[in-house]
Amino acid sequence: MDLDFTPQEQAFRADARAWLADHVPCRPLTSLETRQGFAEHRAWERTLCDGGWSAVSWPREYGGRGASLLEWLVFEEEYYAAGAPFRVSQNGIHLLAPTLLEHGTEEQRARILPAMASGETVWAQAWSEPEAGSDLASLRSAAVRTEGGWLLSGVKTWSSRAAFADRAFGLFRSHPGAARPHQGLTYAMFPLDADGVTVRPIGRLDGKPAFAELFLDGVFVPDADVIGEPGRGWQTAMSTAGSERGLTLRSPGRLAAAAGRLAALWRTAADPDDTALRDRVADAVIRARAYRLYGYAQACAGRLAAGAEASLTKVFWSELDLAVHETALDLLGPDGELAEGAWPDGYVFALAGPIYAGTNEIQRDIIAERLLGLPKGRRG
Amino acid sequence: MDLDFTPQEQAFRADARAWLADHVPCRPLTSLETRQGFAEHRAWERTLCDGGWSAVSWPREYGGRGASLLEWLVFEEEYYAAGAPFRVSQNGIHLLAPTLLEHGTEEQRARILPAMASGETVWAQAWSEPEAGSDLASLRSAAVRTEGGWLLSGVKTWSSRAAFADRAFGLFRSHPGAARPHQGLTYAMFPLDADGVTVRPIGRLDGKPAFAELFLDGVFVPDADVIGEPGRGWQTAMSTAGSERGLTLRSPGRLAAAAGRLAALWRTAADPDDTALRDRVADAVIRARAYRLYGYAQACAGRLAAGAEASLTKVFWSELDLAVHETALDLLGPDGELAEGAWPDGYVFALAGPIYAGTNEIQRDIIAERLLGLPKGRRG
Amino acid sequence: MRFLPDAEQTAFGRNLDRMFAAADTPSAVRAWARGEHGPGRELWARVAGAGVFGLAVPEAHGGSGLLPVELGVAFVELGRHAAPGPLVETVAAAVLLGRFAGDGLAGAWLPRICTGQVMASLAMPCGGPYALDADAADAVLVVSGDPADDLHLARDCDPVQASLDPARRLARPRDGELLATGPGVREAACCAADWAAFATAAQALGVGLALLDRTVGYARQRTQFGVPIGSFQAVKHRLADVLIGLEFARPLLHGAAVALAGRAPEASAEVAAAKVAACEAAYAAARTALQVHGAVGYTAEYDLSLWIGKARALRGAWGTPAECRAKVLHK
Amino acid sequence: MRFLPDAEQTAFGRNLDRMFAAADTPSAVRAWARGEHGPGRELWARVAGAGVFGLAVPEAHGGSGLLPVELGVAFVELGRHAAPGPLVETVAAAVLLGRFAGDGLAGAWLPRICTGQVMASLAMPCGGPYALDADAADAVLVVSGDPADDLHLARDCDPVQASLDPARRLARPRDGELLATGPGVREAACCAADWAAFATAAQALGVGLALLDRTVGYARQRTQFGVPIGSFQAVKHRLADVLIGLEFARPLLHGAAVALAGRAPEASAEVAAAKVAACEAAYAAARTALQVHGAVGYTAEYDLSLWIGKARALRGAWGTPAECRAKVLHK
Repeated sequence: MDLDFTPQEQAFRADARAWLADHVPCRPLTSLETRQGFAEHRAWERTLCDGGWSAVSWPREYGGRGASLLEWLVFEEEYYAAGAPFRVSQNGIHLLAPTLLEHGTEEQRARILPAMASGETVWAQAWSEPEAGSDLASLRSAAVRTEGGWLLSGVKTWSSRAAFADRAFGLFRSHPGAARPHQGLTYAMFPLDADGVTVRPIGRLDGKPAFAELFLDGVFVPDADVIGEPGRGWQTAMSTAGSERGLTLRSPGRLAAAAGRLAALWRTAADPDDTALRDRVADAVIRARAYRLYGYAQACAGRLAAGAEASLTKVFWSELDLAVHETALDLLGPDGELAEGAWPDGYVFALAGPIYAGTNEIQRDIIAERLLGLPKGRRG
Repeated sequence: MDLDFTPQEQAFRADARAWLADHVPCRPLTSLETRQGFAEHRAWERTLCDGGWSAVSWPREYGGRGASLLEWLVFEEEYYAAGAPFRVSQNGIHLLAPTLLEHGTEEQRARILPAMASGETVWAQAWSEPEAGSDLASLRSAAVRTEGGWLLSGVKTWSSRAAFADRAFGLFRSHPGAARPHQGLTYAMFPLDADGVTVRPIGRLDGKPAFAELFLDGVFVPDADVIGEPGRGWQTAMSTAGSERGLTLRSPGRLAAAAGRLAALWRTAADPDDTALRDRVADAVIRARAYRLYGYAQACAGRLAAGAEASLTKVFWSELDLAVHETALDLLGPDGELAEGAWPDGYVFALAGPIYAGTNEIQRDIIAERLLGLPKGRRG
Repeated sequence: MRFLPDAEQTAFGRNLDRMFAAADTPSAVRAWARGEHGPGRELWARVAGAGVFGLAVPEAHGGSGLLPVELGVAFVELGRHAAPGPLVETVAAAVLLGRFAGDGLAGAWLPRICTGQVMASLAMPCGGPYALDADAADAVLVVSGDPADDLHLARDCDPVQASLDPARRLARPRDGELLATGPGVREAACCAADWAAFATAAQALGVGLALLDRTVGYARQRTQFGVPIGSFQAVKHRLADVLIGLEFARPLLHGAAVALAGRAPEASAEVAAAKVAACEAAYAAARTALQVHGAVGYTAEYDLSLWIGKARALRGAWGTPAECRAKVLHK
Repeated sequence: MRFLPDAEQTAFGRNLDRMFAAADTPSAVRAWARGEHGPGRELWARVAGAGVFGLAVPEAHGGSGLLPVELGVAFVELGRHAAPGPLVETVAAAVLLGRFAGDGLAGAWLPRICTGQVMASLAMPCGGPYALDADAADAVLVVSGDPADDLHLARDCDPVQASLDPARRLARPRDGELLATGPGVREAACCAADWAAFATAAQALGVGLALLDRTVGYARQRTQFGVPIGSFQAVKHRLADVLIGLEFARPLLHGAAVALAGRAPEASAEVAAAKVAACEAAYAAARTALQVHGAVGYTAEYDLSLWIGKARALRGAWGTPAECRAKVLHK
């Protein structure tokens, strides 16, 4: 057993570090949940893409650099350690792209992925509906067959990034007579400025429009913008869901950087004899280290925790992220109440972690039923 | 609003304190979960009774001193602050006696209560069965009608104190055709040395026989030893259950004394700058204080948390008791691993708190459904 | 012993509850968060009219004498309705100034605090460097120096900064006119700090109760997987724990009120115990409320957000949990 | 990078697992707890025969060289089966003595540790004043002095005392023959302490895994209210949390093994991180196991108790959680 990187991996790390040192903006960008910040982050995606670092794990033909899982983990470590901006293209790169790579057509991949990598097209997810949150399979938005495509109608909500994004992807009920709620759904992509789309931005706790409600009224989607087989959208989407919850959405590198910043803050701002704070900081460092090593083990096993195992990861990183930020606010004392700054911004962001991508309650049900083999309860 | 005691209450406290100062054994008794310790504790009950302090809240005619709820709280404070022994008669005094006082006949009260107060008769509870723990209503032990009484058969288990006690009380299925599992039960009392009773002591985690399994084979119980109406034992028992969970089983005074000893241990044995330990000790002190004041409020309202409110109390004291003892073991360092002594003994005892008298999971269901009005789940 | 609110105290709380419910308080809070103080100021006048500020002012200066029990009852309701403004700070300022009764200061300010004409903010070393809602306040008092012996009327303040509770805006005051100095200031400031912590604890309890109420209501009606989410055991148990936390914070609050009323030497410790218990219970209520509501609870437009941010802010205001725990043991 | 046990390591663990399963380990544990060491000693010989102790002994002295990865694999199984005896202490003693290779001590003891002839216990200042199972051990080593420069062979010990894990009996050793002295002892003791903490962490992980396995099995078959209790969400979520804790402790354990193998300067901190994570996860597993089993889990006669007490004891052994956390940050 070892933790050694190959010369190639070391070179990859050195390249990433050098490029980031040259290109990461010295001042933090404006919050990406604002119009101006969104534009700044989009421009940063362009810069990343020009350097070839926007989607390192994709094949080169789509704008990636064919990095291995381990290299991707290394990149994420370097990226967040360098204090680089959060990724406005995250939803596309980590949720939509894996689905396209697995289920999309060659035409779709060639058309969609390079524009996603460059930030030219920023994607929003459109899963939830007012009556379908945790119980996603109960969604009602409809896709009605029309010539050469589908007409989408209904309401989607909690659509992250949709206030300023270009396009969205989601599931729609196309075959309403299906025997089970998970059947008869179609996975479709659509522009947010299309005819029939109304975008109502929604402010998160601090008022920043981090998501939006989407009203769809006969929005035309050509067949070319359906992923996988119509009516089998749930199966198509599940690979995306596993990817969302697993390591990719919040990488070990991202959490390690957060815990590292916390430890640095503790060293400079805290009373070193305050063991209560010390214990919380140490736990954050330990858990971030655990997550990093867990990622290596997954990469060595040739898989990034998918399926039910992704649920373990989701609960772990979302609780760790919140603990890191709660500890930081406590460390900051009276300044911890102020709204502006990376820590409070990250705190508000982290508060949503146990909710999105499937609530942690749902994840624990999945862990208990699928990994531990406990009998299914009433859910579902 | 005030926290003032009347001159009468102050005199009551002074009397109790003076008597305890004169009588509490200077060396701790042997653990009551051993044969020798049981005998020592029984003798202590006799001493308590002779002083008139065994069951202060009972009417004088049965060996009590007609104390008010508030006086009872005061007595418990003084009792545990004086370091007096745990009460081997607890099951009888706090579980059976309230039921007898509410549902028993005058003959039963006169016959049973004074002997209970003096420790002449020590009572064990016999609720649970191998297949009926949390789901108590599913119990199967039978009471079959015979001339002048009932014949009990079946298995009871987790019967606290039964390894060394004299008599037991419990519920038996007397009318097997009842429409619902809570119906058709009879509340009966029986001697543990009766024909047909086999007592198998069971060791708790540290091996001490804190409870027993009771095998009953046609044990005769005369009608005089049935409490309330045959077939309505569940209703009769429920007053006991509320009393068990509420303030009476683990009084505020008892928890206050434990938290006080923890604070004293902390002052003498801990690094005062270790804020992590300090916070845990402070929380124990705060929670014990909250429980004490909560008890005063209940007494002022003229009731000791009964019914669903007792569930709040049960969860609170059981978690507090465990936190106090876990903190103490951590404070003791390497000595915290040793099995002998008041702290480890109390720790093993506290571990059972979230389980007995209805698991804390059941209590939280009750709180959610009856106090918060959330819809009933699948339980029951 | 009568360790329960009496009928009059209960009625006082109920009337405040009704007053806020009728006043469209959430709109006033949202306006306040935008820096529009008109509706909040109207609410303030009604709070004053109900006699709330007078509960921290001696009778000689137009108040009802210091009545912490009633003040606690009032602040639970202020928290329950997420009322905006430097309510705690005005009370603490009143207590501080009341300690100078006899000299001109108290006479100049206290009657106008009682009537609601003067909304005061206050910064003291034990509360951190910021004054709450300094832009809205008519007077910002500052206790400073080392030892903290000087009482200033702030000349002006740095620009207000947004906080995690949008209705709380913080500004660093600059010293201005010296109103008083000496150990008497320090002693009065300590007393005022206890009252500030006490009022904050009461407010937090109210915040927690409101969060629990709303979340229970939501869990009863919100359906997923074909059943109300309140029938899921995970939801039930979290809400049960919230109730336990709040129910056992309440007697500590009452105990602190009794100690303050009796000027008991252990009042500081009793207040600290109530503060940490009420604030931790309210923060747990906020985290649970957010989790049970899911995304809708995370939105600014849904009223729940008015309480969620406040629970976090009150936890640190006028004594962090760590400071309170230290006080409990070192009394 | 190959950050996973290889096939051989996995097979080694599986074989140990089978060996313990076939050996009626619970009976040996219960006998051990009564002070009857025969069956435990037989088990010890088989552990030695499988080469476990040799994993902490240089080849020159009959071992396989220091192989922490394999040692970790073995100790997970030792924990999974609640194997009795001073396993950790014997490994630590071997590491300590191995550092004196060349002088006679290592040659005298290490070969016999490898073969299982010598069961060693060990007390060092960093591990507290007690030697585990001193009554069963063939040799009790003591590091003492200030600074801790002296290595003694204990002359005898105070009577053994029962601990919260009935299979762990503690005694305070008395200094005897001085075997070695000087800074070399201190340095070797530090190294041995890391290995002790590492082996304890691995053992704790195994304890936690066994507790989870048994509790999941129980929750599947135990019926209350007409359904398996494992279908209750409260039970599910607690068990899910236990799995999360154990699954994320495992990579820390592997990371610590790699650091020890490479004699990395940060090995102490890596071991400390693994220790606190594995021990806290195991203790949480024990609390959950007890709660889910209810009364039956609280009885000594039910085998679950063999692991419940051990989880508590290992948490404090060879580095408390607080000490480990301090080490993680001050590395």
